[in-house]
Amino acid sequence: MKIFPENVSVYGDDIDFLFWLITIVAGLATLIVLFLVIYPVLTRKKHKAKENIYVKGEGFKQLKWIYLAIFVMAVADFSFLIIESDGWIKTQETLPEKDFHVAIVGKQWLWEIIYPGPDGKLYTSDDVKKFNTMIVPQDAVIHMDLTAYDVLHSVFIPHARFKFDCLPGRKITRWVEFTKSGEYPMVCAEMCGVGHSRMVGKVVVLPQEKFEKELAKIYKK
Amino acid sequence: MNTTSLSKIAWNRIPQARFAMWTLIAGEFVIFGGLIVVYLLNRMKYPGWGEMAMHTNVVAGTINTFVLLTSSFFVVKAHEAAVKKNVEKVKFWIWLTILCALIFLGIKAYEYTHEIHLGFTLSSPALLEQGKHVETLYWALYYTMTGLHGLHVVGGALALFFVMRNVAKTKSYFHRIEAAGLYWHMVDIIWIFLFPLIYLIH
Amino acid sequence: MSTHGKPQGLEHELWVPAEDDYHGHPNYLKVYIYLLILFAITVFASLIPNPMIVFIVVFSISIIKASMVILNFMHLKWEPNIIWYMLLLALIALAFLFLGLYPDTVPIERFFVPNG
Amino acid sequence: MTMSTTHENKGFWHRFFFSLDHKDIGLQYLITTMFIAFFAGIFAMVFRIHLAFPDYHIPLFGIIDAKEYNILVTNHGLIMVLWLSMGILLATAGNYLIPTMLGTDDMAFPKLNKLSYWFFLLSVIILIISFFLPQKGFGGGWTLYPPLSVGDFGYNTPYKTFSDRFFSSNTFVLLAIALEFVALLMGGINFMVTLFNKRAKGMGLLQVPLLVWMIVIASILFMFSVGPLVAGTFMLLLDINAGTGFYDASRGGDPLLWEHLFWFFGHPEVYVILLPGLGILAEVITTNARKTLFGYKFILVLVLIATVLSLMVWAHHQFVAGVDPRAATVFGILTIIISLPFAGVILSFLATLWKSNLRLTLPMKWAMSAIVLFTILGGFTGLHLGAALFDMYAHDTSFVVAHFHYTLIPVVIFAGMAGFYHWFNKFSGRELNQFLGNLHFWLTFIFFNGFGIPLFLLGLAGQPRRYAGYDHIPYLSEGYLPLLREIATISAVILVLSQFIFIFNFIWSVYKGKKVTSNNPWQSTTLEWQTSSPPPHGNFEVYPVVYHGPYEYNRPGVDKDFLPQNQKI
Repeated sequence: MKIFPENVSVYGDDIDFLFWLITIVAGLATLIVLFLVIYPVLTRKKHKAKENIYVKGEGFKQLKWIYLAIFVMAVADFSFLIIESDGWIKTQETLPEKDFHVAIVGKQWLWEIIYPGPDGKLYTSDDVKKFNTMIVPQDAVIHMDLTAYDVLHSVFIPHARFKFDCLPGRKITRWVEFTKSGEYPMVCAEMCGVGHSRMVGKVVVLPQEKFEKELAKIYKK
Repeated sequence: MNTTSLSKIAWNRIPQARFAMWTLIAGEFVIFGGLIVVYLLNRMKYPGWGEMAMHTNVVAGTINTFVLLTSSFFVVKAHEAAVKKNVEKVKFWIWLTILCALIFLGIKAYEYTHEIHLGFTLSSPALLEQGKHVETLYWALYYTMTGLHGLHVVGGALALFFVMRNVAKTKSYFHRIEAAGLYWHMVDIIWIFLFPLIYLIH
Repeated sequence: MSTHGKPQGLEHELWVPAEDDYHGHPNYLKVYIYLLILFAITVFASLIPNPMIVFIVVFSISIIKASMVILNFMHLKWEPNIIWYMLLLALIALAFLFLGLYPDTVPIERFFVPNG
Repeated sequence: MTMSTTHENKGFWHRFFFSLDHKDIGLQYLITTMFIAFFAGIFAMVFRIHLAFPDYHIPLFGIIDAKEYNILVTNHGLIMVLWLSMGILLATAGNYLIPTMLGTDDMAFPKLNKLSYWFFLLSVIILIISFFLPQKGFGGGWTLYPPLSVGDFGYNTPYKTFSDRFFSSNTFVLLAIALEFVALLMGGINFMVTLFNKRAKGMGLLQVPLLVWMIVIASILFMFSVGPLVAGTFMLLLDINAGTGFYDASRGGDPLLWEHLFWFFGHPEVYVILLPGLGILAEVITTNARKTLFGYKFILVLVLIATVLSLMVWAHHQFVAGVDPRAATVFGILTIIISLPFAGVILSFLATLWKSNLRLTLPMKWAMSAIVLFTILGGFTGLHLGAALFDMYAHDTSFVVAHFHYTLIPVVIFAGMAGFYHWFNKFSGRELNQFLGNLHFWLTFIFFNGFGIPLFLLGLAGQPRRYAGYDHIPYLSEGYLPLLREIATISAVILVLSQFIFIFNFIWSVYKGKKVTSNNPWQSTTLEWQTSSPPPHGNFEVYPVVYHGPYEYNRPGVDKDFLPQNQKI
């Protein structure tokens, strides 16, 4: 049975990999913890009262095992951090050369998609606004300007492993690149009122030439 | 009798009332500090606020600062008298302090009426009509900070009054003068920061 | 009869210290005069045209004044470490708050979708 | 030296409303908290049922709509986090146990203590009133993010008149929260002063039971983290009632400011809840393991480090909320670092269990399962979410919900229950029914996991939080996901219902349970066990004098396997 929805974005695999990596390492730690809890329970009868060691756990000599465990954990944690950091930088801190630019504006309770219009520039008079359905080209870097009119929203495209909040009053640009054409849900992940659970749009990923046709159709109207 | 405990005692021999008051003061610092941090950041973000700051009444603010500084001095004199268990002196200095508090509140009230008259209120719709959206936030913060501080002035003055009355009646509990005084100094310190931030930087 | 607050006759047993224990007293008048001088400097400094300089001068003087009040009028000089630690923790918390809020407040310019 | 232990004549009102005795106030907190938490549990049951069986007609509630759903979820979160957790672990445990464990007669400021309870009660009353206002309760999410929480949270339409604004659920919920903060601040000051000024004769600061330290540190941490949020709450109240624009972007405000102020409190809040839980675990584990606590000073140092660190990790709740990604990296690093001290604390507890002839009593079962669940499913999934890249996917999905339920329930319910079953016969003078206790434990343990683990899987499948139903979303209503939701729901319902066993056991044992034969049934060393159960007014006939640290079990050269703190060798 599949855990994640099918991945259709270029950086989706990094995220799935990160999850499995952490899960496996944590799983090993889990076994140790379980052993440390269950073994004393099983052997509790063996230790007569007086056999107990009276250790206060002071000084490096008695604490060395704990220090070791913390050190190992620190190493593991920071390796996770290093592994994830380049993915984080790729997805959040850098913007690759854009092929298509679109604005997603959250609004109670629908997604307003603003296409740049024939002049290819956003926020000009010839912009075209559509609701809830965003068509984008396949294998192309798409820049998304995220903002909102009224309250906080959050664009969540599970299949693309993409999520980011839309805040009123500020424009946040993030990018995504789809590797597979098809229809994918785009839901709201930030509490935005009564219609929150109905705020479901979709992303339609089309091959380049088909996308051109569709876009032309949108602009004609 | 083991020695570790005895050695530990020395450093926490501190009267309960004073200790509690210090803890409270630390908490209050964080509350006002939060407001001041918000103010500073927005001040850096919006240079337009300088123009708004010019509308505040610097003279009144200056007088108020002087009044509060003086009142702090009076309170410590009261504490000095309290250590000597001199009830009359305690009453004298505390009354002076409360007088300062009243003067402070009076001047503040005058300022408020003046500014409200100019159309600067919590939500200042007048500015909104002029299209000065960001500037309304300055006045919102101004009233929030000074208002909250004003409430603390009232609270401090009341505390001083009741403590003094109690001391005068019972001729004991002198340590409470210092505790209430600590709170009053905190009010003063907060104003020491509010005054330049709100009035002086244009 | 209930025995709330400090139990009678048990102060030395329960390590409840005497309430009006004496700590040193500075010369309050001197401190007060220093405060007034600093205050005057503050007011005159605010006449400098450049707001940035004004801010730096005025704010640093405020810190000096506040610390003078705390140390002398509030007798922090004579208080045990625990109170220093508490105030320090408060300052640390505020410093973190400032640093954490800075990148999300100051550099951000406001944006609204035109004809939205 | 002896002291007069004349009991006040305690009628109901005197005992449960006006009493100044810290034990009574502790019980008042316990009862008030259980009362309000009862409703929160019912809420959880209702909205879980609605999620799995949308057209099932729930008794008393009927078929709830989206707005009611939001209200139920919001208030469940608010009550559980702000009222239940802190009410049990800080207020109840602190009030009842700190003076008894320190071997003194009462708090430093009994009247302040009483006042703090009254504020707490007032906050609860105001919260309840908020359900009977036009909005029928606040439903903007327990994090109260503006702008949604400023206007009518359902539709973000501003209120018309002032009375609309003031007598709205938004205002009342915020007032309730503010009052509760005030109450706990008073309590915290009291705990602090009591610890430093009212210890028994001879008790050094490093001979204080760990629970007391933990509660005091938690109170101080609470005080320093909550300050900015108090200011923020004040500003939000003004936004609602006075038309200011602190969180209104069009007025130069910033919604993100509230998120920062909220989580600047909200993350330390997790540790405010966690530390007393760890303290209870320390007491229960050492007592039942018959071993001295491994690394008392070590744990204290780690906790102090974590306390300072916890003030600088809050933004990991906002990785994808619009904070600067570079800042997010820094916060991620700090988040990873802060997980280390707590790993050290848990390991010290496990080292205490090691090679012990532990007694598998009922409190011990709760305590050990608390450690296991908290570490494995709460802590390790924290590593997933601490990695900002994965958090981009998992944030605001059921994965997060499962994660924080696995951090909070082990600490609040499991550790709390460990403490409750541990100290019940001390504060009631009677014994709990063991069979019902075990039944309660096993049902809670099994069905808590039956509720939590499906939520992890649902979250990984990309199920967002706070949705009033998923059946209209194709990718969430296919495959095994509906089944998982049903399992989670049924488990949650049984989990809530099994708490009724506990309530019944509590009430029944208080009146009908058999009287305790010994004052120290667990053969524990700390001072609260060295007096009668329940302790008299003033706690001790003869004030104890302390000679040892708190956990002297199986000390060499002592014939008994435990050495009370107030007993010379």
